[in-house]
Amino acid sequence: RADDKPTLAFVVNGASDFWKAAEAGVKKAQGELPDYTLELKYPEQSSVAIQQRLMDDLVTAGVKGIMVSAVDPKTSTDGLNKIASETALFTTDSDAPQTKRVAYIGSSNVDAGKQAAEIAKKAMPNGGKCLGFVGLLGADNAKERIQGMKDGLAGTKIELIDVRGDDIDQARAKKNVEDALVASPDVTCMVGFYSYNTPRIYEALRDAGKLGSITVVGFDDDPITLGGVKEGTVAATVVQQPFEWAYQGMKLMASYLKGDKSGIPAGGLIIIPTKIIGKDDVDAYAANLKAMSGN
Amino acid sequence: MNYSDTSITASTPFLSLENVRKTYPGVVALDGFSMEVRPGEVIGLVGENGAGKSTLMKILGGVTTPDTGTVTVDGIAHDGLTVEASLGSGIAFVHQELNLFENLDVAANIFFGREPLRAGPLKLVDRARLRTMVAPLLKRVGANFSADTPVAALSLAQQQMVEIAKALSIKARLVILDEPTSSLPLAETDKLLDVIKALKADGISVIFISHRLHEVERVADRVVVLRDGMLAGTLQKSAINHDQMVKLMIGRMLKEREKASEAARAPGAIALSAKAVRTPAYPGRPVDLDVRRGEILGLAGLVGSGRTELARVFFGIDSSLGGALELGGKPLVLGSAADAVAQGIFLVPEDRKLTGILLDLSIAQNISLPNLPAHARRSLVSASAETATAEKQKTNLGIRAPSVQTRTGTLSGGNQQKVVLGKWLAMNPKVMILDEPTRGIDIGAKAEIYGLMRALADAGVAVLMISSDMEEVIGVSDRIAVMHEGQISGILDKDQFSQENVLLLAVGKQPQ
Amino acid sequence: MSKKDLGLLILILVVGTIVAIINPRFLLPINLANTSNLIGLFGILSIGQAFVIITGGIELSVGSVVALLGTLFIDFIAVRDLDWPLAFVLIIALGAIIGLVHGWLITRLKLQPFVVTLCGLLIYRGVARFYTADGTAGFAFGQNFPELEFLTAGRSWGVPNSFIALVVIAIVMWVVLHRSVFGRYLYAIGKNEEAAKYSGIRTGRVVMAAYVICGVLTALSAIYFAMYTRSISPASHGQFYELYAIAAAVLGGFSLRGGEGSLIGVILGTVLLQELQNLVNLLGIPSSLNFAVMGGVILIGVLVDQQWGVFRARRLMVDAARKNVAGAAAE
Amino acid sequence: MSKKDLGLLILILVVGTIVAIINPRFLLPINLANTSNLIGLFGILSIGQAFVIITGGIELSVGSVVALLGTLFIDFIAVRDLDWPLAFVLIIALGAIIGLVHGWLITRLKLQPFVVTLCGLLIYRGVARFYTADGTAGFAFGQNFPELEFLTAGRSWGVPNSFIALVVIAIVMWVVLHRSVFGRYLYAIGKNEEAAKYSGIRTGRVVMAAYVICGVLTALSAIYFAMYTRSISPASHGQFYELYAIAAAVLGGFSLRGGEGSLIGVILGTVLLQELQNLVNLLGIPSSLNFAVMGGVILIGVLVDQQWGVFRARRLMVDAARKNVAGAAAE
Ligand SMILES: Nc1ncnc2c1ncn2[C@@H]1O[C@H](COP(=O)(O)OP(=O)(O)OP(=O)(O)O)[C@@H](O)[C@H]1O
Ligand SMILES: Nc1ncnc2c1ncn2[C@@H]1O[C@H](COP(=O)(O)OP(=O)(O)OP(=O)(O)O)[C@@H](O)[C@H]1O
Ligand SMILES: [Mg+2]
Ligand SMILES: [Mg+2]
Repeated sequence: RADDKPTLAFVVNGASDFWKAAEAGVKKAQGELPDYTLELKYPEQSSVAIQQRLMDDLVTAGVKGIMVSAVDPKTSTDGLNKIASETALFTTDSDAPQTKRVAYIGSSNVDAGKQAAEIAKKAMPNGGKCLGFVGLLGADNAKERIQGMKDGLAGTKIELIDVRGDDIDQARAKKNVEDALVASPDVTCMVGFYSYNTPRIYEALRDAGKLGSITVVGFDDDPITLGGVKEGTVAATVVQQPFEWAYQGMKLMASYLKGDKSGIPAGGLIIIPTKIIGKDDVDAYAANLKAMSGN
Repeated sequence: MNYSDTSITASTPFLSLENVRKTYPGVVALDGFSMEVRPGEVIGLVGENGAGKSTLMKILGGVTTPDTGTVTVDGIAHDGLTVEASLGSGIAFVHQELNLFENLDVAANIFFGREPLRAGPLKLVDRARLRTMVAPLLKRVGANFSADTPVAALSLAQQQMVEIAKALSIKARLVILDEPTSSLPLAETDKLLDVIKALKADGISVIFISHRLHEVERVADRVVVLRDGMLAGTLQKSAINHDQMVKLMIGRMLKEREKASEAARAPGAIALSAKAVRTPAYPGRPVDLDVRRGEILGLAGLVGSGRTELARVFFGIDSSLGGALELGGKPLVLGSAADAVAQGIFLVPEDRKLTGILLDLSIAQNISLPNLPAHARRSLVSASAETATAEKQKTNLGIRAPSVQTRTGTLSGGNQQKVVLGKWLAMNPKVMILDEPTRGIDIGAKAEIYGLMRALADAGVAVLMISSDMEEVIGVSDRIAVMHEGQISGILDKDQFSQENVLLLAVGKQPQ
Repeated sequence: MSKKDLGLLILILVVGTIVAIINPRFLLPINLANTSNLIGLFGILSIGQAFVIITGGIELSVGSVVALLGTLFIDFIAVRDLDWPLAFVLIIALGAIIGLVHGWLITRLKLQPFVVTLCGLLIYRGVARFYTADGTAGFAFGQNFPELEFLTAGRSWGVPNSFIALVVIAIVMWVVLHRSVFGRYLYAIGKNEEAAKYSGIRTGRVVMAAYVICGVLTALSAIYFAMYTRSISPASHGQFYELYAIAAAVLGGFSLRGGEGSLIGVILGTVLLQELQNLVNLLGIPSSLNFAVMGGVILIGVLVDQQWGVFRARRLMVDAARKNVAGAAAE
Repeated sequence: MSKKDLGLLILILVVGTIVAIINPRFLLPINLANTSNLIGLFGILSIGQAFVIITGGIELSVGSVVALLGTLFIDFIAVRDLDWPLAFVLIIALGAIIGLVHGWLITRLKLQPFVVTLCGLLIYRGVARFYTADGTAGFAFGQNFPELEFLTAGRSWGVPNSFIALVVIAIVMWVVLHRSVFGRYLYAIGKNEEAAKYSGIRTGRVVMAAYVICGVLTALSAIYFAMYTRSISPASHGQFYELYAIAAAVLGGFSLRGGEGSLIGVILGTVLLQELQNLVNLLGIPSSLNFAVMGGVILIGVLVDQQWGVFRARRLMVDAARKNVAGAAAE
């Protein structure tokens, strides 16, 4: 390679717009870390084998540090340890506490689920029936969000009756909402657990003329979701801060490699809290988002 | 068991069929048919197209089972044979349609299913032994190719030799040959007939199906004639002659064939002309040939002399590697068969099943296919126009089928050939090329086809007839061009016609 | 309508009746409209596939083409501010070009359809992902194209316009496939390309035309899909849609060996597949079983059809034999 | 080694050399070991596929089978505490049964291989997802199986044992395919099944055996994949692996029409595909282009092979022409 600067890689778990903000964070960190080459890597498929191979190859290519959003952290202990033995390994998005990773920086999906419950409770003081929609029912982040929400709703008159999966096929995601409207006419609230689920809910409700009459709880910050929040048709959305994960994470990794371990707390857990974005905060949030990606 | 032990009793039939009946939807292929085959006997089996010959043989080969009736082999009665049972009792079968594996070599094909094995559980092929086993067989059929040639590289006739070698390789007690000579030229045919005689001498029985009655006359001990799926009669050795066979086959005497040596016709203008055309098979050997309007030009030659290749160039399937074509004096450039058809140049190909017709389409659909726009209004096909055209051809050619909506795949070989002819006759040919037009066609239909060719010529069409049947070439042509290794070695006019002359040219010598 | 198509129709009605009995909401106009919208989208795709399958070919790249062209369409109108009719024409033209290239590789360079379109499957999705840098193509909030949205996602008299589009296309294509000279050529080539060539048909051109038709219809459905989801992540959009299309054709009686199948069949195949998807949601079957249900029904459908064919052929033979025996006895 | 295989080998070496020049770390033992591990995994899968393709069939369900059997294997040993050798035998037996069922449906009930295995693709993954309730099958922390791990993911003298397994299997399968009667029958059936039947071959059994071999090898590779990832989400595990396997076979000179191809070819095809994947990561090409690169190389490879064949045939002809003309002049 022409430049012999050490490389730090941010490996995501699959192609999604969600990671665009992280890309911006990596970019900002790069501006402040001229001694390093920073890159963000998408595996070509969301699968353990492919992500593992990508990381193996990065190690081969001489990458000094990897921050990874592991596809399946719980069961990839050995694979991740193999990487950790050869580079500085950080986790993000979902943690793998049993591995030899240096630190985790990200949010807590359980907490995010609980925040979604808060939104629902506030929007439906008299209770109601919620239906969830998600890409991969089996994925950890989905399970944790769903669990968090159920925990948060425990003891209230609000109930999450079912969650439908769509295998990340957006046409199916939308049809799932349409079918749900037919199959369960008594539903009063819908939750989009993945970033694209909320906009599909929004559109299906709009097509059915039910915008406003059904409470929509969102996750993440798809432009349609934010628009809905602003319009008042989406109650609120729970956003994570991948920009911060990437920005802070890359800087942390750089200083760690330079020998400065002061930024790492005892358990290695650095939680960047999720936020509820309601009608009042949405403009500021959107402006901030634009400013971040606009540079 | 010692298969060559025929001493038990020469008269005990090796095989007998009793009251065999086989029907297909709409057709009775065989009806109450009985016959016997004794060891060391050569039976000629003749009959018109669709008489049921192939069906009968398929029953013996275990490929189909009869509806009723019994097949008795070695005194054991079967309701129907399986392929294994048939092979196991020593019946070897050369199918009318070739059945070789073109991705395997000649040796593998000949011993396919009966490979010599090395010791061990893996069943590995003993390739050295295989080669030594194949060599004498190839010699016996007079093959001019080696045992490790891939079959894909062989001509149709050569493939037929492989089929025969295969039948010989089975330690057979009965060899069935279903039209083995249909694409074999003279010299090879002679070899085959010698092979049959040798088999007989070894005490092996042969059933020999052919539409070339003189061949049957030469080798058969007994002739069995089929008509409409029934036994029309049996001729013992002494009674076998051409006219008797014909009479039994079609139920009447054939009228004397139009004498070939009528007054020579005045040659017409040159229709199709090849000037130094080079075919892909023989790129180094330019061909010059003129076909005139109103004549039947016979094209003779030995196996693999390049006649089919030349026809393919004339029909635009292969492109010429040099030289030029002219049609009616004007340059002719053919990019595809469609161009040739548009110019009125038609080809009846030698391989019917693969290129001649679409077995899954009906007779009517096959006949209209090359001229579909004429059977359509505003690009929409008119079924009634199609049927009308097809009905006309069916009557003209005497195609035997329940109706013109019948699937062509269910027709007998000869009737399929008539459908191929029909599709071109329904249009207006300028040049008609026929590659082995009577291959597998019965004697009655043959005469009709000759008549059709003559009628075409009389109507001003230039007819080019490729044929390996010497009688046919001499009997039908107005002129004969002979090919030798890709080149025209000579052209004979009517007064020079003789078997010797054709043969001399075919091996590259000049006639005296 | 052939017997095969009729059987499929009966199957669709039986399944529908059962679902309606279990959950009467199946018959709500809104549900029928939603489902027929998707039938429209997938139907257009499947008809395109059917034209290729009839020639004995296959088009594995349609899912990726739906992703690539959908991405481009949204990008053209949402980001690059092209007039939507212009973008529409461009996308259709791109679809035609893709079909042309596939047809050219297959007929002129003699590559196998499976190989060519497998490479297409890999390449087009890659290009789409590269184009968006693995992001999402979508509309901004409030970005509206009223006429376009009416044509693609709107309804007329309660019927989704996409379904009406399918009906129109199906009628035109039915005539092309079953009544026109071109259609006959397609069947002939599917049965035996060599023999078709020897009959003077320009088989290369006809096959190429089939791929172009497939490309154009795929492009059209790509636009419909894009306007339905209104947002596309190229990494997953349209994944496996080639299998849906092939499955619809196979269910509808098409043989992958070519030369068999009817237009009504492929439409009915699409209807059945979408009915199954609808049923999974309406009956509350776990979503993970969605594909398994689909696979099971296709298998059973094909099996029954096949066994029925065998049975009928056998009966015909027996009948013929009986008749002939009777005839012989009478003589 | 045939000319075709030699060409592929040269291509592999040229690509390797170029990559090594750009990034010398390509030749690091650890990289070669990682890549040859994956070559082992995919190679076993591809050999299985090759046996089916040679008969003119296709096996589209291998990706789903890898998911289902992998899930079951991990479940058996990690959750149900079966002895791993027992689980191993069970999984291989299941693979054989799946192959047998496919072969039976194809040869006895005369369904098309594409249809049967497409349904398999849909069904097996669905079953796997249902089995884990759309969750993940994986080992608990600290759960270890030393011998099993050594055999599947370990190394001997620096060479991954999976690669060694591939070499052993390849040698055995080479003998079976190219030297045994069974192999010869496979080729014959692929070219002309009817004729093989007329020659007294029980074609049904032979074809069925091919599917069983494919099933067994797929099961074996499913175990290897499971032990490589040590965690399986059935929704995505092994997705598209059938395409990898088919692509390897096609690159290796197999024709999907059957009857063509060599064992060395399919192995080289696998090597090339894995080399490409490695290259994309090592040269820092965006991963979104990974599939596009793969598709592009397959297309170019097949094209060059095809055009090379045409060119050679033409040159042979011209040579012949020249020789003949010279001969004629000399006469
Ligand atoms: N598979 C089939 N389905 C329907 N009808 C068939 C089938 N095979 C043969 N036939 C019919 O059975 C009859 C006998 O055919 P067969 O092939 O035995 O005739 P053949 O004597 O061999 O004729 P040729 O001399 O033309 O080869 C014909 O009428 C033919 O159409
Ligand atoms: N597919 C092929 N590949 C290689 N060589 C071939 C092929 N087909 C034919 N040939 C060769 O081309 C030459 C000409 O064959 P062609 O079939 O044109 O001869 P023909 O005179 O028509 O003989 P036939 O009596 O077989 O019809 C022969 O030497 C033959 O071996
Ligand atoms: Mg016959
Ligand atoms: Mg010939």
